[in-house]
Amino acid sequence: MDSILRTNLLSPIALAFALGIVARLIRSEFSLPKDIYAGISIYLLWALGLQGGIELHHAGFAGIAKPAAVTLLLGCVTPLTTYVVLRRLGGFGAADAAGIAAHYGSVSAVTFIAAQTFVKGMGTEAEGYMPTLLTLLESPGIHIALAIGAIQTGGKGRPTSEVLHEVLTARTMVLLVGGLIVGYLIGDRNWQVIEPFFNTKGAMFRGSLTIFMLEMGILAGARFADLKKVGPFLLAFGIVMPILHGALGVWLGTLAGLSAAGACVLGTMAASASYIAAPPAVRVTLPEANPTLYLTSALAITFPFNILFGIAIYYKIALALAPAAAALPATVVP
Amino acid sequence: MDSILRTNLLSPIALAFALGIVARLIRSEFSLPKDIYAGISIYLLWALGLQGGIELHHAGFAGIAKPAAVTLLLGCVTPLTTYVVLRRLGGFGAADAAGIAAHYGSVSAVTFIAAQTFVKGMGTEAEGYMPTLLTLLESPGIHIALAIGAIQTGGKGRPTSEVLHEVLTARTMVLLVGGLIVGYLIGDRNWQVIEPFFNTKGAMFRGSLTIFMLEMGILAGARFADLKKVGPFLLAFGIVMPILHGALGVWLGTLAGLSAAGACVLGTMAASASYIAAPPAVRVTLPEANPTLYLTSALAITFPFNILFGIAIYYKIALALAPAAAALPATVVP
Amino acid sequence: MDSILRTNLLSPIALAFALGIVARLIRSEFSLPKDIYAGISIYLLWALGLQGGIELHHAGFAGIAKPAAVTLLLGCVTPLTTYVVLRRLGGFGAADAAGIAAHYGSVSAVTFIAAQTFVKGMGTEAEGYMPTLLTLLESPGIHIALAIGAIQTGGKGRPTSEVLHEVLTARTMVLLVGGLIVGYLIGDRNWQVIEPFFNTKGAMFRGSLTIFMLEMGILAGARFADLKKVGPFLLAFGIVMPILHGALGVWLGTLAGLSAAGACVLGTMAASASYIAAPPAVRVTLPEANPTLYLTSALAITFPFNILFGIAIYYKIALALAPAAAALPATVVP
Amino acid sequence: MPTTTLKLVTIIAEPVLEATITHDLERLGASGWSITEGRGKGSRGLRASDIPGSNIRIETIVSEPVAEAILRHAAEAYFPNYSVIAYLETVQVARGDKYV
Amino acid sequence: MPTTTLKLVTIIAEPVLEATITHDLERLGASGWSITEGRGKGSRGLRASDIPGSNIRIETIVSEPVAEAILRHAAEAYFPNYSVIAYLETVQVARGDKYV
Amino acid sequence: MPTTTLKLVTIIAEPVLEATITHDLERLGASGWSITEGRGKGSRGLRASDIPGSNIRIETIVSEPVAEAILRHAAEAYFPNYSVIAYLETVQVARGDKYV
Ligand SMILES: Nc1ncnc2c1ncn2[C@@H]1O[C@H](COP(=O)(O)O)[C@@H](O)[C@H]1O
Ligand SMILES: Nc1ncnc2c1ncn2[C@@H]1O[C@H](COP(=O)(O)O)[C@@H](O)[C@H]1O
Ligand SMILES: Nc1ncnc2c1ncn2[C@@H]1O[C@H](COP(=O)(O)O)[C@@H](O)[C@H]1O
Ligand code: NA
Ligand code: NA
Ligand code: NA
Repeated sequence: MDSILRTNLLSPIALAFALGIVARLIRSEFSLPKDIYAGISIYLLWALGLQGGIELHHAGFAGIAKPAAVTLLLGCVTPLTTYVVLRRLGGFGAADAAGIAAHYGSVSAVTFIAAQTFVKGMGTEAEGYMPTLLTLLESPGIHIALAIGAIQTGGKGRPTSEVLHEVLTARTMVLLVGGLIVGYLIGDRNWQVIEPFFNTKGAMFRGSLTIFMLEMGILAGARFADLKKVGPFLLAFGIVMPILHGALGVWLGTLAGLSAAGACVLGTMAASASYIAAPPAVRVTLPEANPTLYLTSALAITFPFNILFGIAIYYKIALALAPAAAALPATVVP
Repeated sequence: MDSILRTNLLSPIALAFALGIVARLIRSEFSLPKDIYAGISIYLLWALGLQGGIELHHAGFAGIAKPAAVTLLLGCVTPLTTYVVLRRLGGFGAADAAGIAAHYGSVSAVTFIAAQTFVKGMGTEAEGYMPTLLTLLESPGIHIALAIGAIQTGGKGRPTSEVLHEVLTARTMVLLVGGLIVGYLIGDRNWQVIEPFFNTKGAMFRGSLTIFMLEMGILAGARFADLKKVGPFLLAFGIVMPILHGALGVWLGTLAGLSAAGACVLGTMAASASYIAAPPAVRVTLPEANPTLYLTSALAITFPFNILFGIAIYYKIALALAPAAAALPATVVP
Repeated sequence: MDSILRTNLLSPIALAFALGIVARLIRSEFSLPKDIYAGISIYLLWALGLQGGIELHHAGFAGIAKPAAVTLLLGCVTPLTTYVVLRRLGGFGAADAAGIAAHYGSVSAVTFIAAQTFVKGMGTEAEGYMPTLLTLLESPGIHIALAIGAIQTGGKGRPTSEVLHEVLTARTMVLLVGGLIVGYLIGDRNWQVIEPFFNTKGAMFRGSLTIFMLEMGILAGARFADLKKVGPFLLAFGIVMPILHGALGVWLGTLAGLSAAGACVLGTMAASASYIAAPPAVRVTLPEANPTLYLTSALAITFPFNILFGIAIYYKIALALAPAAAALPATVVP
Repeated sequence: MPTTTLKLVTIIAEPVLEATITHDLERLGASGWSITEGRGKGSRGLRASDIPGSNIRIETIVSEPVAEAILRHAAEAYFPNYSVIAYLETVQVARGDKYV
Repeated sequence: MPTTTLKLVTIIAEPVLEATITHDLERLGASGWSITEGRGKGSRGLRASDIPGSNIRIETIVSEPVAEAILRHAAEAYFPNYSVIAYLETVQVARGDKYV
Repeated sequence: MPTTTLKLVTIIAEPVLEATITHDLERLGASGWSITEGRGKGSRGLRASDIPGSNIRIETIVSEPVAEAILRHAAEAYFPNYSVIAYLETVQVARGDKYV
């Protein structure tokens, strides 16, 4: 087997995820308690934000303009490609296509974390402002997809604007944006004290992540029974679309001057499908969209694909596209 | 801006607290799950107790008599000053005045932790027996205020004695007193093994504290809407009374021979208002006392004031009052 | 007092456990939130599994055959001895005897962890494959006891086979077996990154364990009121039976070539009584068995006895039985 | 003890509907509500919650006409696309004048 | 299946009242109770809980006279100063003789 | 709003019985159920849960004959050895035809 792929498949993250799936398939009743699941995800996001903030503090915003622009571009393009592909090629109705588009137009923070961990495991490092890009990619795709859906279906659900306030002020955004600001402000002396607890390369972060991935495996495994219900088109879509979006993200990231590691992470973000922010937003604004379709494709197809294979693929694309110099990280973190 | 104040305001603790307030003000639905909030506070209190116990083990009880005496004195004086000020100057009824007095006569463990963290950040260290003083200050104020209230209002609620058993055996007391004893007994070899996990200067403790402060900010922010309801007198009271109690605590602490750091922490304890132990005790023994008054003043005025400004002020008072020698910690922890 | 016993009684684990009991006896309402309790136990089991896996990876399965065989033998013998003693000497009915036998025939993971921690505190180390033995001992005893019970009482509860699927796929088994496999596969490089978080000798593991033991003390203390109800025979049984099973386990372990540390841990397993897996399994398959009997003996008698005294006793037996050479660990973990 | 006879309306729904439903209850004239979290199984199983099967139970004590309006609204607005059940019973409320 | 007709009394209250209420229930003759935790919104919103809006629901199955006594006590002792609602319904209880 | 008159059966039981009871409900003809977790105190206090006093409340909306069958089964299969209470009330269910 290819060595990059192998390294990824034997990582604690991928194996813990696989174990969670297996636990579910043998009908174990084991699952992480709800509050522990929430607690770990709060910790992971807060650590990510803080670390991003301190890195911004070091490297500044120099060079962030272009990557930010292509990230926003991805946020506008990916919901549209998803919608068009599903309607034209897949023959899906407007509500279902828009609902799925909201998921693929947004981003999965856990997949992002896995990509960050992966490139660090490769001995390289993405640009320090990647968490900033994550916050930029979170909501535009949801916004656009819901707007299309509301127009096409007559908008029988809750008004999009109201729901968007919830997306923008949700846990992920508060912790990431807030963490970025706090990390930026506290300075090195304060950071050093808490660094072993929050360092995203550290044992605490990586260890907690394995426990979190167990539960992600359980959640994904619980949806496997629904794979039969979504039909062959969506099965293929859940793998091919991420590859296309991932390649597009890597290419745009490389154009914008990101390192290979950074381009890989941006590609992963584009390829990933939200399963935290998007589902409730879609459920209340597009009631006719079938939740089995969007949840199964995001959680039981695209998420496992990205964790187990996708990230390694996007990294290979990034290495192939990278000019010799850009394969090194643009900013070296001290 | 003053540098001590600035250092405090840019500390991760203060910034995380501010972020929590902001999250609440933008109507984010983010909050720490109940069990995680409880779990972190158990960890913080247990660590505090253990560390205090091991320090007692090193330094012994030498020199604790006088500080303990002034602490008990503060526990008797602060509920009385609060009650008299509120009744005479504020025109509050007996139930409301006694209810608020129970809060200001007791102590907030989180404010205490913030003060400990602050003086350590200043490169100094309070005496090892400070957690012992905290346990001494916890209940007398509540006892006295509830007794006054019961006498003045005819005691329509649950009997004070019953409720005091709950205060004395509550989580905070079990973990602090128990931790002190366990820490005292285990000895250095055992402590070294678990020290990185519990050291109150360490990354684990400080990092968890930032997450805890996020939620404290959310809880305080949730009460901001009630600031309008409590009237200008209580608004001023919630800031002026802590300063007076804080100055008194620092002065008595200095007289009792505490270092500047120790006097600052004792002053902070005196200045702080309980919002864990006092509210339920008051609610069931003094039903006529309006909870909006005591909760808003303790949680939305005094707590933020102390965290953001008070501690730094008490430290400056302590430095000013300290005889040259006492500005160094009385006991040097190895 | 004997020094080994004294060391054990002054360990953070034993003291935290004792504190939990005291908290309960003074009628404190303090307890660990349900999800935190579950979260810590997930962490402990997962760490145990991973560490066992990496040690298997180093030492291989060489020498595991004999210890595994005697472990399975213990899993068959201990439920039978328990059942016979209770029926013949104790005069218990078939349902009660079989119910208690299911508990003493299985194993308590927390007691196992305490034994592992104890031998490490003694400066020695059990064989790396001990967690593997733990998984082998988990279910046979429950299986055998429930089968006896179902035959003797006519099987009015849920079918044993259905319930055994739940035992085999429960949290403990998923995390231990899964952790062993994942730890075995990830290799040293991955392990080094997460090791400080999961190392069962480390501060994180040991520190969390003290918090967990607090709750164990509370749970045991809550059953103390029932000690009066179970009668003198079961009181004595709960102490004598573990000593006999413990001695048997140590002896068989020594015969099978385990080090003194390993034999002590195996003896502890044999001596311990399950209070996680067994109670629900017995409750639904043997409805007539009185839960007060099996819960009180397992949780309020045998568990405290093992934690406070038993482990030290089994260690002394192991030292006495050990041939000079085997007193050292068979496998030195790098 | 004089009590008022009122209707207790119970709605069991997907958690994601909490804001929608409480907003609607307020609009339809309910003076308050109580919510508990739970789980369940039904014949359809349509839902978007991350924890499969989790639901919320919303209860509100209201006058008969308001109860009627709530059930009617639930049937129209929630039933077609959401996992929701709604039912009412008669209860005797202490100081019930507060809820009408 | 023979059942006994009894009263189910429900009290929704601030969490801080749990000990007070269950103690009172015992004194007034209830043989047991069940408690679930929840949250809610009412017209007054008076409460001292750290988590705004959280409440407990206490239910007890009792005979009619005990139910009357409980509602009367709730109205006198809890209503003036606490966020509490109380109501009763009629239920058919299996083996209901146990609860009287 | 046309409603259907049905029976709401409530069973409060030790948590360990969840699988047993829901399995039995299905067998006896219930189309679904809702579960909430709680705690309680009764006259017997027999139970094997690790957290003393914790229980589950299972509710199911069913036709009268099914309700009868459930209560009968509960009395026979659960009452002798388990901490269980069971009762039924009459409710008006919106779109109630779904549950029969
Ligand atoms: N017959 C029933 N009795 C009680 N609760 C039910 C019943 N049917 C459905 N439910 C509840 O309603 C939710 C949605 O049901 P459904 O839309 O049929 O999937 C379930 O999760 C249950 O909590
Ligand atoms: N009309 C109502 N229906 C159901 N529950 C209510 C109602 N009004 C109040 N409640 C509950 O009673 C609690 C206290 O209400 P209040 O004293 O009006 O603030 C609220 O938190 C709700 O849980
Ligand atoms: N009178 C009652 N009213 C309401 N719930 C009860 C009553 N008696 C018992 N329960 C509930 O049923 C469970 C078992 O009761 P028991 O079998 O009497 O111990 C208790 O934990 C309570 O949750
Ligand atoms: Na995407
Ligand atoms: Na004070
Ligand atoms: Na055993």
